[in-house]
Amino acid sequence: MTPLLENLDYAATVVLLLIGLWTVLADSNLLKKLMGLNIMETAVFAFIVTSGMIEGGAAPILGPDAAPPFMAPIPHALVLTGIVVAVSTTALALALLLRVHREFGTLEIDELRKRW
Amino acid sequence: MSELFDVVLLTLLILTALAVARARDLAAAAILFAAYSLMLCLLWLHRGAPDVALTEAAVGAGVTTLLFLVVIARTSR
Amino acid sequence: MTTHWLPALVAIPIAGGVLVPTMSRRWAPAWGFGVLIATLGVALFLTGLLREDTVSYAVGGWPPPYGIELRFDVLSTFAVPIALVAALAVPFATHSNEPVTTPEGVAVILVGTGGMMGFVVAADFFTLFVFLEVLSISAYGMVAMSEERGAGLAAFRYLLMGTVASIVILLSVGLLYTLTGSLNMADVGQRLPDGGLPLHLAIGGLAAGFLLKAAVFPLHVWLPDAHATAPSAVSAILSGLIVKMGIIGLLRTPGLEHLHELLIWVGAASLLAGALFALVQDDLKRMLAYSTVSNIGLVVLGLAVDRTGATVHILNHAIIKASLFLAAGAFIHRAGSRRIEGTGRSMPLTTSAFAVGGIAAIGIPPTGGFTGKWMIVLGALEAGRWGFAVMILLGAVILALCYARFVVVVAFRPSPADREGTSEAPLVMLVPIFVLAALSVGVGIIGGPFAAFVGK
Amino acid sequence: MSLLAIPFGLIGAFFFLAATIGLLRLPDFYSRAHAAAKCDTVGAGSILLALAFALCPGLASFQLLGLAILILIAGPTASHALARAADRRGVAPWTTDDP
Amino acid sequence: MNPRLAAAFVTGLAVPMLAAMAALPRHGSPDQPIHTHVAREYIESGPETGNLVTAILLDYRGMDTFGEVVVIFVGLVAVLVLARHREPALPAASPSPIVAFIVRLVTPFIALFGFHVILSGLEVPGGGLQGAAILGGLVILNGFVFGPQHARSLLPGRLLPWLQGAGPLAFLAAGIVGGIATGFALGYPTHLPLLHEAMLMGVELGIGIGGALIFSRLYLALEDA
Repeated sequence: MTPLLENLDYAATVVLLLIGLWTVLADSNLLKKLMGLNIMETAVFAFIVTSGMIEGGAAPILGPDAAPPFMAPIPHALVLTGIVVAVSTTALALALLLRVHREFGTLEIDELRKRW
Repeated sequence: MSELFDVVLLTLLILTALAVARARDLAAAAILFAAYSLMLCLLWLHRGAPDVALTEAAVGAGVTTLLFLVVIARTSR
Repeated sequence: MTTHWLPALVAIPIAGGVLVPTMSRRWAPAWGFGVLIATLGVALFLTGLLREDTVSYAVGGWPPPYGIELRFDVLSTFAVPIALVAALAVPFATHSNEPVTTPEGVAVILVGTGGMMGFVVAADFFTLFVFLEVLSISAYGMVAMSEERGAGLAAFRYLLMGTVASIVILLSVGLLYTLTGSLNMADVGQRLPDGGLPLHLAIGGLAAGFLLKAAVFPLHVWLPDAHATAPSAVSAILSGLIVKMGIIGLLRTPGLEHLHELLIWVGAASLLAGALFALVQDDLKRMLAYSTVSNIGLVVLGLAVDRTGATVHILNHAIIKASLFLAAGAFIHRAGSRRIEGTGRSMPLTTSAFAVGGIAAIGIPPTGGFTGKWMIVLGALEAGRWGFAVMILLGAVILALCYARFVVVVAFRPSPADREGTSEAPLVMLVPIFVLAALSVGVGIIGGPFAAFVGK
Repeated sequence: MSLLAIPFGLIGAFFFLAATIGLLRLPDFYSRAHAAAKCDTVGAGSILLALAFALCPGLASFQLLGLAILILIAGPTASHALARAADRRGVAPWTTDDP
Repeated sequence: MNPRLAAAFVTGLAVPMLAAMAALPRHGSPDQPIHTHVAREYIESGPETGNLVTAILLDYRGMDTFGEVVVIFVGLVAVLVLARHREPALPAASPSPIVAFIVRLVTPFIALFGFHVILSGLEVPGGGLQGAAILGGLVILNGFVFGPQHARSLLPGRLLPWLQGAGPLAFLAAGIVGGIATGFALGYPTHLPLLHEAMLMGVELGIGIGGALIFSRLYLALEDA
């Protein structure tokens, strides 16, 4: 067991994740919900990058001047893939929102409920 | 125990995320989101992940924000 | 055992999908159908190999756990219904005026199929996540193909909840990686710590994410709108195949036995709630969507008491539900709207196929729906949970009422005066419906040996 | 050479401070944008120059010089575009008649 | 969802999650499993020089990167299905001469930098995707300043359907070539250095060019959906 203070960075990513989740659940604007989703995604990326960190480590770029220890490189590769997935989800969601706006004239949940 | 730099940056990140969550003006929220992404990019550079930082700056803060702005402009006129 | 057809199973539909936008509108459906039939051939070949040994492939020549491993095991036999249903949906959609068979539409279906193939053969958690995203994004796009008012909103809600599920799954994969240092499924299973809160959070997160993707009550709220507004050919793919991916993900989750008690209750709630919601629907496609929620509940319950039965049931239900949605699509196509009373009077072939599908969905022997359901009931009795066995039978009775009601509505209600002279569905619709209806009976007849094969 | 870094760094720091105070204290959009633009160009430019001197000689100092030129181009353009957009939207400038 | 209910739900989630984070191995310490298992193998037996992250993306975990380029491809195609009802995009309001001049001035430099990032990913931070985002952002910038019509004219017209799939297609080609040379799909023939290098470059260029076109078309589709 390590106390939470030692894992402060992990704790911060959980806070970011929950802020994003709160926006997704509670905000009344669909675009804001999408931003909340993006915050959640980046929070998970931050968690994964943090897990691959090593104290006093160097970036995983090998060469004559570089000396171990290196940061674990796999989390970085995973996060790169994750960022791309996130942007393509966001783009599709934005296109869907344009369609919603064309059909109903609003992106506010309360208004949408009335015009459904 | 994390360094002071990390603590300050993480606090700022959380505050910016809260500001995004609370902003009523959509364009302001989008710009705040870009600021949030750039700060995250700084954090990752500090964590020894320059590749991730570059991608976040170009994709997260760049392309995503621009797409958000296009849609905000189109849905508010 | 290794064979190059295993990566080809993923690569063929994706390559086909990437190339469709380069062709003219006329050739897109034929190309899509051809590519999917080729994929079906590969899937059948790999299933045949499986009788001897599990097929494993180290991508790039890096042995697991260092590289990515693909593995064709019993769960991966789901590749056969994936290829079959997707292949039949493409010609079915050529008559609709929705953009399913435009080059872009066919590309979405092909790439989505490739994503599902990657998902069922992935033996690495991150590969599983990536292909889950490929198939999910295709699914959101498929819902949005509908021209119906509100389909955009339904697709957005689906996207929102689906992405929350993906994020939770990614976080759990990250936790597992932090705990074990590995991403390969078998390796993670071996290196898992004995317990502790992070492990429970990881397993719980994976289960929650996959249950959300599988639309289990009360996380099902996105499903009825999405599945009912989508074009019918697409609903067959969504309801028959894509929600099952959540179940396959659950079956791949390590340490699921910690959660059996939760799964059994969630499954039972979903089973009954789905059936009851289905009973009060006046729209055929919404009824079918809620019946999917009910069946998913049955499978989740089955995961806890009899995994073999659950696996058999997702395979059967894929075919049954696809045939039902295609039949519903044929009625709607001929009626010209969602008001389909009496359409079946002039469409005897489609109506009989629909009735056969309904019988299979209820689970009356000798149809395919029976085998899995019976195994799960027996499993529940064996585990001493006879209350759940009763619930399963009760759910079947309620579903029987739903299907009987719609057969009556379609076949015996007088049709509105302005719609005299509707005729039987066109051949490209009829053939897919019949192939699937025949299979939903056929799988039941060969059910015994099939279940023995799955159980091995 | 690296001694030159000290005055430039101080100049940069001073401009950043002044621009931040301006950003917080000035009355309307245009004057605040003006202050922020100073911060971008003179402040960041001087600090980049200071860093270039500190790392001189080497490849990094040339890269930093390039960065300074880029900022010198991009900063004013962005401020100009912002101010113009505000003007088009009808944001009125502050005058001494205002309270 | 009701904001109060949501707040209660989120707070309820916070407790077990924070407790689990506290129970994780301390981040940054070199003896946690993440550093002692697979990653160590990559660092010790991987390439002698260069960017290890790119090596992992293209080689050890090439299948994931293939999935990644397929994800952005299918995102674009799904958006194109949605954007069929197109209204011609409005021309941009006449741009300020200063902004127009500066954008014209920097465009070639940014394009050059984008290609540099794509091709130098094997040695320094960067790679196909980052370069793609820079090039795509450049097209979007031009669209913001001169209007979407102008941005569209920057893209190749007839070749577009082929080039937007360049990422997956390059991967498929590399998969087949590598399969013939090494016996494993997506294997890289280290015994043939020239072919090895050509395959890596080809895949990076495919991701970069395909990705840039996808980002640009996503913008255009949103602009005139």
